[in-house]
Formats: sequence, structure tokens, C-alpha cells
Amino acid sequence: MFELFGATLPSRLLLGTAQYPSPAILADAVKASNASVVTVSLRREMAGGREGEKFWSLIRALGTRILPNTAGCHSVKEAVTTAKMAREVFGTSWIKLEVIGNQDTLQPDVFGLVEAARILCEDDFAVFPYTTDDLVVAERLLDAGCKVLMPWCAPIGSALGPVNITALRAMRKHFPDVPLIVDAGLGRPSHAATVMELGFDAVLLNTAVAKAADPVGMARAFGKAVEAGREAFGSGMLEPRDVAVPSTPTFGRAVF
Amino acid sequence: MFELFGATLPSRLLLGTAQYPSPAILADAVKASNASVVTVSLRREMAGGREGEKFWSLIRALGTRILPNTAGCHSVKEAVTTAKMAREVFGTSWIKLEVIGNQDTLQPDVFGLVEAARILCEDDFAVFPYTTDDLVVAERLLDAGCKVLMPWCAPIGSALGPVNITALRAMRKHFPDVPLIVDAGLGRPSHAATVMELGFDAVLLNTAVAKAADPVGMARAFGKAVEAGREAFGSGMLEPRDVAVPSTPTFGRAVF
Amino acid sequence: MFELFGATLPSRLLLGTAQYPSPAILADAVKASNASVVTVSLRREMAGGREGEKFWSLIRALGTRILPNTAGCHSVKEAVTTAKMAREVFGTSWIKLEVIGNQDTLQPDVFGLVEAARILCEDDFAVFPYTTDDLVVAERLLDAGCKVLMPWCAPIGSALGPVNITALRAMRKHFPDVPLIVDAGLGRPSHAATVMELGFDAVLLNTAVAKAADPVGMARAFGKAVEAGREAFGSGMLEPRDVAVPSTPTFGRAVF
Amino acid sequence: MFELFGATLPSRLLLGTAQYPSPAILADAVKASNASVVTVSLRREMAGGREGEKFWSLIRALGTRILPNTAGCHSVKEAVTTAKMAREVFGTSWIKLEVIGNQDTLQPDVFGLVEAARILCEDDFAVFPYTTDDLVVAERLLDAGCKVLMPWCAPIGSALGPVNITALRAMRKHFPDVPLIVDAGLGRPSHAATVMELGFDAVLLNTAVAKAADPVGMARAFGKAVEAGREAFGSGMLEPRDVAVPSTPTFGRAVF
Amino acid sequence: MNLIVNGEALEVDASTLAALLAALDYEGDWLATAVNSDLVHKANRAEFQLSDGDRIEILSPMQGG
Amino acid sequence: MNLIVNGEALEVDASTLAALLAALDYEGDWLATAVNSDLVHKANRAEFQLSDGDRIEILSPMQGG
Amino acid sequence: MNLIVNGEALEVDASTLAALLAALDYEGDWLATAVNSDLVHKANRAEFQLSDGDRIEILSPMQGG
Amino acid sequence: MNLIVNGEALEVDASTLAALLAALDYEGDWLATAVNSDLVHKANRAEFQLSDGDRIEILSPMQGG
Repeated sequence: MFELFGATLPSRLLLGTAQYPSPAILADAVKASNASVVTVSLRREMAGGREGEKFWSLIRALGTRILPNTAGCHSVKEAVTTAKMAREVFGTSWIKLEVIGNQDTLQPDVFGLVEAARILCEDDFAVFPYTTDDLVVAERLLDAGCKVLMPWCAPIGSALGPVNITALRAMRKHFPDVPLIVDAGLGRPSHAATVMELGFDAVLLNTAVAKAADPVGMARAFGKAVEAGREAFGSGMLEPRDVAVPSTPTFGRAVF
Repeated sequence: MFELFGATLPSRLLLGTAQYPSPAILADAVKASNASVVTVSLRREMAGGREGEKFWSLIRALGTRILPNTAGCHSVKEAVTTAKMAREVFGTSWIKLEVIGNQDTLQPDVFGLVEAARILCEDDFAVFPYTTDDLVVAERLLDAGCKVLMPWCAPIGSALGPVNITALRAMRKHFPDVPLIVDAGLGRPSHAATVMELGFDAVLLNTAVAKAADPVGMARAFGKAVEAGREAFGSGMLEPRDVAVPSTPTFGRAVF
Repeated sequence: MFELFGATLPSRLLLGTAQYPSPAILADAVKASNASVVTVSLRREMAGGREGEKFWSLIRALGTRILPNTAGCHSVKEAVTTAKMAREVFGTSWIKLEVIGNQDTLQPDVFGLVEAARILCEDDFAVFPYTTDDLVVAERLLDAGCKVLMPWCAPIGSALGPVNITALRAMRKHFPDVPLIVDAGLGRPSHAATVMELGFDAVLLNTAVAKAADPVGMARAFGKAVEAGREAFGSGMLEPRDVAVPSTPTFGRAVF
Repeated sequence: MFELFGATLPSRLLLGTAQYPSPAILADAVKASNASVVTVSLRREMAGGREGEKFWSLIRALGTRILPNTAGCHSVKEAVTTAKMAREVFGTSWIKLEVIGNQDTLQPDVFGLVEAARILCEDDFAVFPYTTDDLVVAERLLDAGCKVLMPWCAPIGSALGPVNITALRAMRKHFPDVPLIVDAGLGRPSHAATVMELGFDAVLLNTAVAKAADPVGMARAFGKAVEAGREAFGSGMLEPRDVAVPSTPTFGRAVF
Repeated sequence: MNLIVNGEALEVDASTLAALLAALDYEGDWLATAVNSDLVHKANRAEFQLSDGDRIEILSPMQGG
Repeated sequence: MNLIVNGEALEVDASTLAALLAALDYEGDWLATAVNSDLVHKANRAEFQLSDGDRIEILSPMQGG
Repeated sequence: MNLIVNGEALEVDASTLAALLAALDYEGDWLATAVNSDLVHKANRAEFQLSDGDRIEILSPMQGG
Repeated sequence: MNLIVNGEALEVDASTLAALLAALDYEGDWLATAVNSDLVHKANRAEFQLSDGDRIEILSPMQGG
């Protein structure tokens, strides 16, 4: 169980809805992953079009929480307007705030991000900022009113997994009481387990599941890995040791 | 499901029985882990003693397969005699063959290991050799009659996790059809998931669970991580990419 | 040879002057390292004091370029005033701009950094901004007038070495023509060689040399490592390969 | 300075002579690297051929020590006979003993290696065994009479660099007084510096230099990196720290 | 009137946003509208007067990461 | 007879392995026995003659990794 | 006049920055001065009038990383 | 006589190893020779009698890693 903005979420996995081979596979993957939240977006509708309606019905049928994003926005204005439109359409004040600053790495523009976060927090949005592992930026986001942070662990869709464990550790240590969700860059269940073992509160992913050969199987795998990592974090893991110690007691050993 | 020596095992986790805070916690941990095999050992019984009987009843009650080991043996002779005594007591020809060659790292003596493996295979034991990631040694063990290999991924009890991914990859690639069980060195569920994602068939661990603050929780975590890693291996994982690619489609993006 | 702000520097190593066991050892270390630039700072002088004068004579005697810093400044105002005082005392417009944003990691406050950089660039300073590996922040610093960037590779004094090779690679790729100097976090000569092999133009370090058991020997070691890394970058390194290939030709091998 | 079998070597770099674009570049590379030893081999000479003579004159002119190898030998017999033929031709009892056990990884057959080492040591060869990082195998080689060990750090020609730092550390710690030369697998000068920093006595490489775009420049780079790593090892390096500490003293800081 | 609707220049005979939607056969409560980069609430579309050159965005739910 | 049982020197009056176990109050089918580094099967303990100086190991199940 | 010099409260009889430096026995061209967080150039110290409560920083070269 | 020289089957009229080298126009002190997998020292080539089917290796220095 996991609390976010007063909501109690049954799992610590947030799943994206993009790039699946088919709507049916998307729906099965969400169920298999046991995700408690799915992310969605907005796009231009064609005159007379019904695409949006079909997708929207599919999503509502999943029965999960919905987290709209501002994907692809490169300016504060774009992000803010998109957030407001999303609130009207999806009927939620939750917003995954993306202000992209670099087309190669799709990394956040931390300057625009903080500005947009302030505007949206003042407008009573529940802002989930997609940010870097920069502690100072994180402080600014909290000052701006954010109650949760979503640091990347690698570039979006890179599947590299946590490329800077040192920074993630520092972030967890520096913000013991802020919900931290690793967003973007995860490629394998072991990556998800690793960040959960570091004490992160949840993970958000999309490409690693949607683009897998078998998205449903991969979704299930990630679901289990997130649970495994969280349980390990709560169960007191062994510290690595340099010298080997026997697991089988040496006392009472026979001598031949 | 997982086949070993004609037996169908319900899970790909093998768990050691040493170093738990209490017999009750050991039993609960085995159940929570969903382990299909537990390892046991032999030690000197005191005159009039009943220690062995108590432990033996506890283990039988678990209903798992039993894999006796030759832990602590430093010579071929010791290992062979211990294996024979274990077969008589535990009523199984399965044996985890350990011939220790170095007291610091508790690493196998690959020379003694191959010799003992040959003797035991000729005597119809089902030998599970605890070995290194050396491909040439692995070939010798197969020549000696072994049908499964148990390479370490780090020194016993070190909790370091896979310290040489390159070697593990090479081993999996070189022996596509031999059951490979990673034995020793795992510290965290993410480590177990990592080696399962590489295509290893199962993992054997003990210290990481038994010495955790909460062995039962940690056992459950490892159980899930092993399943997650295996499912990921079978579901076709994404290859890491150097350049970020957007998960949300860029087609149809609004322009403000 | 290496060009910075029109100056031709004989080496690609910049060395800090703090924390040495003695002024004599500092001087010897600078010589042994073949550093072309040394960093200095300002501090309160006691009434009637001559400390500053002694240090200043020592530094001038080294015959290297001087790069004053704004170490310890936490606000734009502090950093700007310190920079101006440094320019008057040290007679150079070069300034290593530090605006610290976090006391644990001593990482830059990228918001204050960009603002201070703009003010100082407009005032004709040659600004060396101590920054993170954030590409978007880097863009802002260049927009502000910076002609060189100094990303950290790990927290100051941590000696961890490059903790995020992925980000450093992206930075080098994204700014092929901007002089990039890795500043802070290096612990060993191999770390310096690694970042130079990635194509970084120079490194700046202090603690790793000053706090070594033998600062002079360590200074010499870093000097050589920087040269080694640069020469390797220019000599076209082998890409890692997964399968081994023989170095000794197999053609003409004897068969016994 | 570095002692091996009573010889005092001016440098800690041993360089292979294979795969260079031309004999002239080979000669220049050896000089640029400041290598103290070069490795050579034997191959079938054509009737009336003079190839061997040309190569032999080139090598003698370098003025370095010569270390013949048994490259490509897969059996004890081949290796022993090749060693004896090399001793006659090259007039040295030094021999780099290779007994290859796997065609993919070109890794040593540790069983054949120990057997061949025993035979050659008894025949008064100065044996340089190309081995793995297995401590138990290392013990056997010393028992067989070897006075130096040459562990790989990755498969030959892979350029991966040290793939198992844990094992290399254990080896150095376990054999404080045995000359340990890292042989095979190095790809970059930073790799060489890294293993020298761990306390290894020397490195042997070939492909990384010979196949570089500019072998002479790369040879010079490796030469410097080896010196840098050795000097760092002797100068007491900083241990990595998790929390950042300021390099510029905080005492006496101005407050604005 | 000359408008830019979802990036395309159109000439439409519609004085209000609601009229525009009707004219272009848009319907459904899952649509969101913005004029010149500002949200126009569903409730305000009927009285929202369009002017020549207005940029209108008409968006609906889609997959997102 | 002087024997070494599980590493301890004992003087016991027992000519066979079975007799030794009885004399030392060992019982239970979960025991395994070896004499001078070789297994002695349960079934053979009764006729297995001990000699002075024999090294006997009497083992039972324990935890193992 | 009450001043804060390098963080310490002092009462000094000095109307200009130059006078203050002299009074406190500061000398040398390697010194830098700031009053109330702004640089005061060497050349301007003589005519720079101090006021009650001014915060003066007098800095000189030190080691730095 | 039928010999295998460096892997190739030859018929050569040579009774000793030295004769074989001469017949095949091999010369130079940088050559090493083995017959049937055993080294034959330079000094012994003259008296070393070859037999039908002998496998001879004639090697010389080459590059090596």
C-alpha cells in the first residue's frame, strides 16, 4: 500500500500506455503488471474523429488511477495549457509535468520545470514533476509546492537502468519523507528492483514493457520485481562484504 | 516449472537452511520463498544427542526436495565420503559438491572438484558441482558426468552480487542446454533478477536471506525476484540504447 | 598544448592549492604535476596580518596561470562580489565560478550559477562555471556568455571518479566545440585518464593530490595520467569486443 | 625499476609484437611505449624463406628483453615442445606459457597450464604463466615452480579492461610478494592505470596498441598510464567518500 | 472566417467556438479546446467569440508514457 | 579399545561399530557412520570389527548452505 | 563609529575606508575590500566615507580548490 | 622418403634432418626443428636419422602477443 495525495494505491508501479502492439495487449499488460496508475496524454483529434473516445473508454475500463502527462511540451506555456486541458478531459488534477529541454536526451528543462510547477501548484494541481537527480532542483520543486518528485534514472526509452546510483542514493537520503518515483530509463525488472531496494517509493515505466517481445509477460515481471525490491528494502538487506564467510557452520565438522 | 534429474520443480529458487535466527523462522522463510529445494549438511552428533533428529524432522516437514552438501570439505576424500554418508542419511543421490580450495574466498578447488565429481558420477550420484565461472573447468565437469553446473557469482556470503557479468554471459552462451544454477554471492533480490535475466536456470542462496533483518520478508522478496527475472528472460527485453527516444508519440502533438 | 581564452597552456591539468601538508609540498606538487593553471581563493585577513602576502608570493613564484575561485559562495551576490575582489587582487579576469546549492554534496545551484555567470560575463570576466552534467543547464551557461564549462564527475572531494559516464559522453557529444574541463570528484589517476579518453579537454583537481600520503608523487601520477588519456583519445582506441580474438596470428602455427 | 628473475627492468610495461601495420611502426611503438620486454612467437618457415630472419633482426635491434610465447598451443605437449624450440632460437629461458582451453574466450586451460608449468620449471625455464584470476590455480602454479603469475583481466583482444576488480583485488591481497602481471584484455590506458593502482606489478598488452588508429601514440599513452598507476599506488590514494567535503577551507570565509 | 485549427488553415463560417466544433462535426465530452494557447472550458464554448486568425487546438485522449 | 570418536580419544569396551554406538548411547536411523574415512553402512555396523586406533565419525543432519 | 569588520563588531575612529585600514594596521596591495557586500576599489578607499553600522570585508589571497 | 614437413607431405631424398634442411634450402641459425613433436637440437640435426612418415616442423621467429 502506498499513499499519494490522499489516495491509497494498491501497488508501487505506474505504467505508461504508449507504444503497445494493440489496445488489447495494452489492457492485458496493465492488468498483468498490477499497476495502480496509468499515464495518458492528449493529441489533436481529427474532424469527426472518434479515436480519442475509443482510447478513453479502454482506459476507464482498466479501473486504475489516471495520470495525464504533458509529454512533448518544450515551454512553460505549452505545459501549463496542456495540464489544464487534461484536467478538464480526464477529470483529475493529477498531472505528470514534463518540460523537455533537450531533444537528444529528452531530459527536463529544470528552469521551465520549476516555473511551470509553481504555476500549476498554485492552481491546485497535484504535480508529478519529471526531473533529474539534481538535489538543488528538487529543493526548488518542493518550494514550488510539489509533494512528490519523479527523478529519471536514465534518458527516456534508453533502457539503460540506473546510470548514477550515487546520485539516487543521495536523493533518497536527502529527502527521507518525500515520495520519490523513478521515472524513465528503466529497461529490465532488475533495474526496477534495484531502485526500489534503494528505498524509492515507486517506479514509472512504459517503453520497457510496451516494446518487449511479450509486453504482458514483461509487465508481470516488472510487477513482481517492484514488489521484490520494496520487500527487500523493508527486510534489512546484507551489506556487501569483501571476505567470504561460510554459510554452513564450521562447528562440528567431520574430519576424515 | 523446471526439470532437474527427472524431477519437476515448482520454482527456480534453491534455499540454504543455515544461520537462521530460529527453526521456526527457517521454516517460514522456506515457505515464503516458495523454494523447491533446500540444502542441508551433516555434522558430528554428540553421544546421546537428538539435535540431528529435530532438524531432520523440521526439514522433512517442509515438503521440498533435499540437496545435501559437502560444505567445508577441502579434499576429494572428505567430499566423497561425506557425499556417501549424506546419501544414506537423507535418502537421496542428489549432492551439492563443494571442494573448498581457499579459506579467504571459500572458492572451489577446481582440480579436486573435477576429480570428486568423476568419482561420484560413476557412483550414480546426481552431482551439483559448486564451481567458478571458468568455461574450461565447466567442460571438465561435464566430461566427468555432471548434468548441471553451479557457478558462483561472487565469494560465498559476500553479498556482492554478480561481479563478472561478462563471464556469466559467456557461460550461458557456451552451454545453452546445460542447466546453470548461480550459487553463492547473491546479496539482493535485484542480483537474483539480474542473473535470471541473463538466462540462468535457477539460483541457490542462503546468507542473504538467513542474515537479513527479516528473513521471511527477504525470502519472499527473493522468490518474487527470481520469477521476475525468469519471466523477463522469456519475454524479450529491450536492448539498452544510447539516445533517448520518446515514449509518448510525437505525431499529433498540439502546438501552442 | 591547449587554448583557453587566447592563452596557450602547456598542459591539460589544473590543480587546486588547498589542503597541502605545507607550502613547500604544495609548490613541489604543482611542479611535479606540470599543471598549467592553479586555483586560489580569498579569505579574511587579520588586522596586521601577512598570511595573504606569504601565500601570494608562493603562488606567483610558481609561474603558472592563476584561476581564482568563488568557493563557498551560496548566493549570486556573494559570488559576484567575490569575483570582483579576486580580479582586483589577482589581476586576472579568469574566475572559477562556484555557487554552492547543497551542503552535503557541495553541488552547484544551477539557478544561481546561470544568473551569476550572466552578470560576470557581461562584466568581461572569463567565467569557468563549476556545473553539473546537465545539458540544459550547460546550454543556459553558454547563452549567458560562458566559453568553457566545468562539469563535476562526482561530489567535490568524494574521490569517487566519474559516476555517470553516460552523462559525460552525452555532454562531450552535444558540445563538440566547447572546452569541457572535468572539475571535482576525481580520486585516482585512472579516473583522470578515463575522462580524458572520453574527449574532455582538461581536468581540475585538488583533494586527490593534496590529501594523498605523498602529494608530490600523486601530482606526478595525475600529470602523466592526463597526458596518457589525451594521447589515447587522439590515437583511436579499440572498441570493446565481446568475443576474444587472438593477438598472435594463427596462420602458420606448428602442429605437434 | 622492476626485478624479474634477477633482471632489472626499466619499465613495467611488456608489449606484444603482433598485428602492427608495418615493422617500422612496430619498432616505433615499442620505443614510444618504453616497454622493457617484448613478446615474440614461432611459426613455420617456408622452404628458402627469410621471413623469420628479418623479424628476428628487427626485434634484436630494439634492445629490449625478449619473452617468447607458446601462443595457440592447446595441449601440454605442444606448449612444452614450443617452449624448448623457442629457448633454442631466442636464446632465453623466459617463456610466456599459454595453454588455450577455449576457442571463444581464448582462456587458459588451467589443468594443462599447471602440468606444462611443472614440466618447464623442472627444465629450468623462467615460466610466465598466462592464467585466470583463480587463486587456487595460482597456488598450484606456484607449487609447480612458477615465480611470477600473469592473470588475464578480460578475454584476449576484447579490450574490455578489468571485468572483475573483486577477483584482482583478492589476488593481489593473497599473493603480496609474488610478481603479478596483468596479461590480456586491456583496451585503454585508463584500464592499465586501474590495475597498476590496485598494486599489480606490470601489464602485458598487444592488440590495444597494435590495432589503434595510431599505434605509436597509443603506445606512448599506455607507457605513461602504467607509470601513473604505479606512482599512484606508491603515493597513497584517497579512499572514496560518500559525502562531499570542501577542498577550499571554510574557515575565514567572507560573509556578504 | 480564417482560422488555424489543429495546425491547418481553414475558412469556416462560425462565429463561436461551439459553432466551429459543430461545423467541423466534432462532438463528445472527451474533447478539450484551446484558443490562442489558452484553455477554453467546455462550458464557455458557446459564448466564446472567434476572431480572424485565431489558432484553435482541439484535443482528445491518447496513449502516453 | 582406544578409539577416536568424532575427534575425541576414548577408551571403550566395544568390538564392533554397533556395539560402540550402543555403548555411547547413540541411536536413530538418521545417523551416518564412517571408520577411518570410509562410510560404514547402517546394515554393516553389527559385523564391522573395530581395531585399536580406529577413527570413527558419527554424523547427523544439520543446517547447510 | 560602530562597524562590523570581517564579522566582528568594532568601534573605530575612522571616517574613510583608507583610514580604517590604517587604524587597524592593514597594509599591502594584495588586500581586497568590500563595504556592505560591494567591492570598493583600492583607488577609492581614501574618499570612501564609512557610516555607522557598515559591514566591511577585508580579504587576502588564500589556498583554494 | 615420405615425410610431412610443416604439415605438407613431401617425398625427399634425405636420410638426416640436416640433409632435409639442405635439400629444402633451409638455412640460418634462427631456425628451430622438431621431429614427431620433439625438439631436435641444432647440434643434433646432422646425425638425426629420419624415418618414413616422420613429421617435421621447421619454425622461425614471428610476431607474437
